[in-house]
Amino acid sequence: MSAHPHPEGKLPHEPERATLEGRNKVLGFWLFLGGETVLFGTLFSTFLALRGQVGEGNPTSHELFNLAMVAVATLILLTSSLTSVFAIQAMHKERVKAMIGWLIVTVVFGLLFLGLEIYEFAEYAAEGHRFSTSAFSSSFYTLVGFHGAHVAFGVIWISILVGQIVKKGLTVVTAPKIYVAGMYWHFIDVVWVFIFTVVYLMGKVG
Amino acid sequence: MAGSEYSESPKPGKRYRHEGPRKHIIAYFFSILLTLIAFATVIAGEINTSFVYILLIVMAILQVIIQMSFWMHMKDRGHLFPIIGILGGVFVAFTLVVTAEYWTWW
Amino acid sequence: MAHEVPVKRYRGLMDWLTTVDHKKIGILYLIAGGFFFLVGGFEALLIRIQLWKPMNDFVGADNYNELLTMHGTTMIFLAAMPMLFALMNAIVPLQIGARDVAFPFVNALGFWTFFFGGLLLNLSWFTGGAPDAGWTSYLPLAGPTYNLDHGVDYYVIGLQIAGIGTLIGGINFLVTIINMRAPGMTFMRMPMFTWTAFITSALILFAFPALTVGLVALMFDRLFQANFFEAAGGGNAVLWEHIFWIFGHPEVYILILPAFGVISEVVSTFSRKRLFGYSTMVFATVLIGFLGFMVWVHHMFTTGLGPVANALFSIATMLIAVPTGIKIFNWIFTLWGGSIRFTTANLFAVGFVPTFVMGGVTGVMLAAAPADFQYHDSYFVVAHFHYVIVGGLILGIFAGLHYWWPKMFGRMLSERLGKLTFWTFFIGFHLTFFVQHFLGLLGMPRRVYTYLDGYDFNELNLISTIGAFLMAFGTICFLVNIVVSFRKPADAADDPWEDGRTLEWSIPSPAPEYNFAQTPLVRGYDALWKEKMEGHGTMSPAEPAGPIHMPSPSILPLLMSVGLFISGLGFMYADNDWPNPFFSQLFGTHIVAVLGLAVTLGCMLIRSLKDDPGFHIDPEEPQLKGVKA
Amino acid sequence: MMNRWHAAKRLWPMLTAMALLLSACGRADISALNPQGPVAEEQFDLMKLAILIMIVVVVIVFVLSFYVIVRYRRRPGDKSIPVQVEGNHKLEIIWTVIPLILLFILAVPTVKSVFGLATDYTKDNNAVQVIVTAHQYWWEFEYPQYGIKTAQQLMIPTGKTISAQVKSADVIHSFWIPSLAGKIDANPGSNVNTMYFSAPEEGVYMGKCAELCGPSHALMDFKVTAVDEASFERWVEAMKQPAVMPADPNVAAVFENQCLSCHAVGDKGSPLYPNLTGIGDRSTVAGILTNTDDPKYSNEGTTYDNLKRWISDPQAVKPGNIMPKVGLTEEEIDGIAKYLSEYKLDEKP
Ligand code: HEA
Ligand code: HEA
Ligand code: HEC
Ligand code: CUA
Ligand SMILES: [Cu+2]
Repeated sequence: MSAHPHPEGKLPHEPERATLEGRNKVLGFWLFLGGETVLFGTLFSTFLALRGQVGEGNPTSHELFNLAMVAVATLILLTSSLTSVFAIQAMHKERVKAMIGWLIVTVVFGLLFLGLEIYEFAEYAAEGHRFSTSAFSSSFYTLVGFHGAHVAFGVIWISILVGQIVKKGLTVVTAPKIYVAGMYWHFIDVVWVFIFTVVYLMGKVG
Repeated sequence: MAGSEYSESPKPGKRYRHEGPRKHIIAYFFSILLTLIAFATVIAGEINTSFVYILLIVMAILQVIIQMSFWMHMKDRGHLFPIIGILGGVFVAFTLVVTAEYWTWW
Repeated sequence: MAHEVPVKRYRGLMDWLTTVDHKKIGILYLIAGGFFFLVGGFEALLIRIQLWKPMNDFVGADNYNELLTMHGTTMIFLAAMPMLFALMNAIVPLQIGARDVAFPFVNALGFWTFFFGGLLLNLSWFTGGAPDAGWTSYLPLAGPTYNLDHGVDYYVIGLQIAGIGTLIGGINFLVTIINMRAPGMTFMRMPMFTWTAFITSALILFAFPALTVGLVALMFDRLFQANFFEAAGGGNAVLWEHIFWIFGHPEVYILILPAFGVISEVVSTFSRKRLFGYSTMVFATVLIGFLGFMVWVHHMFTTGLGPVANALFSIATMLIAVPTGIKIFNWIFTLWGGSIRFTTANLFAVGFVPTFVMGGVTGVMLAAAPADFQYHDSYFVVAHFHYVIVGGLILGIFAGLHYWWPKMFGRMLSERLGKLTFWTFFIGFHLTFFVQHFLGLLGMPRRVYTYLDGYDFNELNLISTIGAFLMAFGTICFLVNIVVSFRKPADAADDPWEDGRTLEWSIPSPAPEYNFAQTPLVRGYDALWKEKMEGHGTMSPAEPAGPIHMPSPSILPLLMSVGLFISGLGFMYADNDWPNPFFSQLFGTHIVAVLGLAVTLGCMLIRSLKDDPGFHIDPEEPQLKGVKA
Repeated sequence: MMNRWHAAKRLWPMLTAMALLLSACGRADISALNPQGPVAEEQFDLMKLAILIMIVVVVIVFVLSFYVIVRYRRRPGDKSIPVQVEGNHKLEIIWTVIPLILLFILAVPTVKSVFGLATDYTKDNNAVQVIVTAHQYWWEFEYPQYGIKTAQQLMIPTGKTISAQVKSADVIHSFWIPSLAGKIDANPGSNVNTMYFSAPEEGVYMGKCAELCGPSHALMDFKVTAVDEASFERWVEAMKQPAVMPADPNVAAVFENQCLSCHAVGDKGSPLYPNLTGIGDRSTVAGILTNTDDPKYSNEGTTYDNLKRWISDPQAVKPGNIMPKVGLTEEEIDGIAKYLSEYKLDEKP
């Protein structure tokens, strides 16, 4: 129940669930993700309602989207989800170095994804698809941008956690944080699956 | 504090086997596969639009189920409240999406 | 971090600003929520003064619209919900035998964000205009084209900040109830109030994010020229209605469910009887929560969604009457055969039952879409929702406050003043709102700042205004009662009503900092009552006595909320024409907005980096016993 | 249980009497309780049924509550512990099933009426088509079948179905004629709504805006004037006539320059703002200044006085409305007010 490390120095098998604080954190985060589901659901609904409202003379989703770039971004994000799983597995085996390594890989993938997204947005904006162009553009940038902001937040968050692990080591206090960050990262990935499906692929179909 | 079964810590006595990476790599493989199918259908083009929509949505849902159950461990014991939490969110999100599609323009 | 890092503990004001103790946070919620209730009530009085006679010009059209918007918004978000959160914070952990909530820090953060969101919203009165598009803030009236000053910006950003607080508060309660129950406290042994707090928190979790997105979209429309709801840019105003009500309807059940919980506790205690049909009550609560998400279109029957939607949602809405009716009859049959004592708390509870039913049945009348074409946006609707809100929720809150006051403050409220409060408020309430049904049916629309003479509206409006003043008198009686109670010694017994059934009555009044010196062992529903009946008189412990771990106080929640507050103002004034280049630099470049956010994120970072070792209290040490509020 | 049912049975005639009392309540031109047309009638029937059911429910709850409160109050010093009843399945089933039945009784006519009232008459040539456009804070009525447009006063022939297509030019408003039909929102953009109604009797019915639309939402009234079909036809013909301009050339010039930039009369002027053709016939100016030769209240006056009051300072009458205070001399105002108050169309035989 208390926040002290295991007396023998060896962690319990699932350190993230070893303390009540840890279990609270994990459960609380799950519920938070439930709320995030509604949040993104609402964003999706605004996008779906407004995606046809392109406005006279502005590029349509069909003309706009660059599927190759989206495919690469998707691949990157899916892979980063896998590497974050590896990080958690390493954590369960108390292989701290490996865990840090996988986390860093995950962060790097996240940064790559963000870079691509920024590049993509810049390109769209140059084609006359700006935030205030039309209802379609506003809802597009808000939905995809919200996701991007989540990725950015995740990148910063995981980086800070890596710093903490380096300083304090893996304990029953830090383990839940890592675990929760991992969940967050998967969730971002899951949201992206719907974004590339609903926004890009369905947008391309018309 | 005992809490409910859904949130208790792992039983100390029980033998615990760390899961290997294999399941996760398989899940990753399926994810990529489903993604590829989705992209390929769209790039191929020239197919009935509503059919493609349905196909795409099914692919996405399948992929999400795979990822959530393997990577986020939702299939594991002790995830009743997480499942309720996510399903509750999905229910409201779905309501919103249906609303946007059918009751926003006329 | 081997052991005991000394933790600084504060006294006086700093203690309140840094507290993470759920009981103190409950009191903070009560003070802030109570304050906003007075503000909202004051606005209501001004509304009623304006309407007391036809063609009155006490406040102008613009001010009236600000008043009605701020009255609705303040009452719902800043008065009713916080007062419920006050009771939930003060009581739920005690009822489940927990020493604390799951996330004490987050709990404090929830309070402070609500508080600063509320302050921001009310700041608008002093900076050139409050929001004036109704609490529903329909577009395009609230949009950038038709609403040029900053009023609605305050609405958007103030509610956004307050909403964050509510959402994390909800998650905190969910986890607390799932994970922190004492041994033996199974779900089906939880007191009804805890159950309703649980379901309400779940509704918050699923409803508030929709509002968050709605507000973000509206903010983008207003501040960054987005086109979500602007017809000219391809946006759609009906989309806002949907988003608002998909949040908004569950919101009204978020409000009423905890009140239902209070009534269940009070009625059962004061009739000395077990709650009739406990398991059906639980089931009904869950069902109301679920159905609550399927009926939002009943606020939009006249929007024009078509007959299929209107028919579906008419029927879905009517169905909610069934689980609610189950609750009503279960309360009546809890009283049936009981030994009923009419304390003030119980008067409010017993007054609640028929009053709420009157509001509920008008709800079902509204649910019949074709008839709603007549009722909608008329005073009939105003009458309906004040019957369920004031006659339901506010009576429920009064019942809860009178009931748990000794547990929260260690003092008894005067029964004589309490009864005076009840009768004046209750009679005033019916005077105010009963006649409004007829105003609506006779053709008076709502949200009108005045009405023409000669339409049969005059007398009824006059009666309504008189009633409102009677309610104000009742409220003042309650305030006097509080003041009087604080001038008497804090001598409330552990179980002051002598018929307490649940765990909170097994510990001192007010509850000590650590709630339970030893975690109790729960052996059945109505845990304390069961022990009493079996002759034990008190709970048996589930663990040996020993030092108790407590979380450390922190100023960070307050600072984080201040950061959001500053950032909100920064965003709002970024596009102002500042006469002074210094100000335009400061605001125009979003520097202030970013600085505010930086404060918040910086505090988050500190929180993440600094482990909170907490401290230990030994209940055996006498000097720490019974921290008096 | 038994005596409760007896009580309910005895109450029944009383309830029916009450429902009857409710009807014929309030002024015939505005009250929803005094319907003057089939649509409002149908809605009122549903309301009556609902009220009846609700009175039954409320009476049951009241009777039970009072009985319990009186019968089971604690006597002083009573220490006895009542039987701790857990519940009673039979009772619980009863109070689940009875409400379900009551709701079913309400739901059937509700659904029927939802679909009935959604009947689309916009393609029906026997119906009078009206395109209603709501503006802050006035109503525009266009008759596509006749190619005419009017404002603030909707002229309809008795007995005919009126098919309205309702939309908004700015914010959301709601179109409501309590004694003829329930309301429908006027949405901006492409979400145009339809509704229908009719008035069998001649008369002037009050219409109201029922959605908060800004400072003067309270004052966004209009009138529906039902006249016999012949009069209606004459009115339509008169509306189509070329404009009648002020006789005094000075006034005519001022009117043309200052007013027709926004307003239209006959074939002259701009279509953007209220059409003033035949304004002398209307029963109000700007929807709320009631024209009468016997003024009682502060919003009443002769047509001429009202017009003068309006033109002199529109903002004082309707705060926030779009019409500016036009810079005119006293004589010009008098002249225009006189001209407009005499601009009438309908010379009844
Ligand atoms: C605490 C808040 C609260 C609660 C609990 C309710 C409860 C209900 N409300 Fe209310 N409602 C509001 C707050 C609330 N409402 C507000 C704030 C608005 C206006 C918002 C705005 O526009 O500003 C509103 C508006 C509103 C409308 C829209 C009106 C309009 O704008 O046109 C409708 C329409 O269906 C409605 C219906 C109902 C129903 C059916 C219930 C039901 O839950 C009631 C169920 C209870 C009972 C029925 C009584 C007990 C039951 C029995 C004794 C059993 C037997 C009964 C029968 C067989 C009938 N409400
Ligand atoms: C929790 C919700 C809640 C509560 C408690 C109340 C309480 C009251 N409400 Fe309100 N009300 C709403 C929620 C609520 N309301 C909402 C959501 C709307 C719709 C807004 C909209 O259309 O957008 C509304 C609208 C509304 C209207 C319609 C306005 C219109 O449509 O034009 C009216 C009119 O009578 C009214 C009256 C009252 C009155 C008399 C009270 C009374 O019960 C108040 C009693 C309390 C007091 C009287 C306080 C006493 C205070 C003092 C004694 C001291 C004052 C001190 C200071 C100096 C600070 N309310
Ligand atoms: C900027 C445009 C504008 C100008 C110029 C203008 N009006 Fe108006 N007028 C309006 C609008 C808008 C309304 C509707 C006001 C409302 O009811 O909200 C109106 C309403 C009226 C009405 C009431 C109409 C009715 O149906 O009851 C009269 C009469 C009127 N104007 C006369 C005049 C006269 C006379 C002048 C010139 C001296 C004038 N207006 C100039 C915009 C204008
Ligand atoms: Cu138009 Cu209210
Ligand atoms: Cu509702």
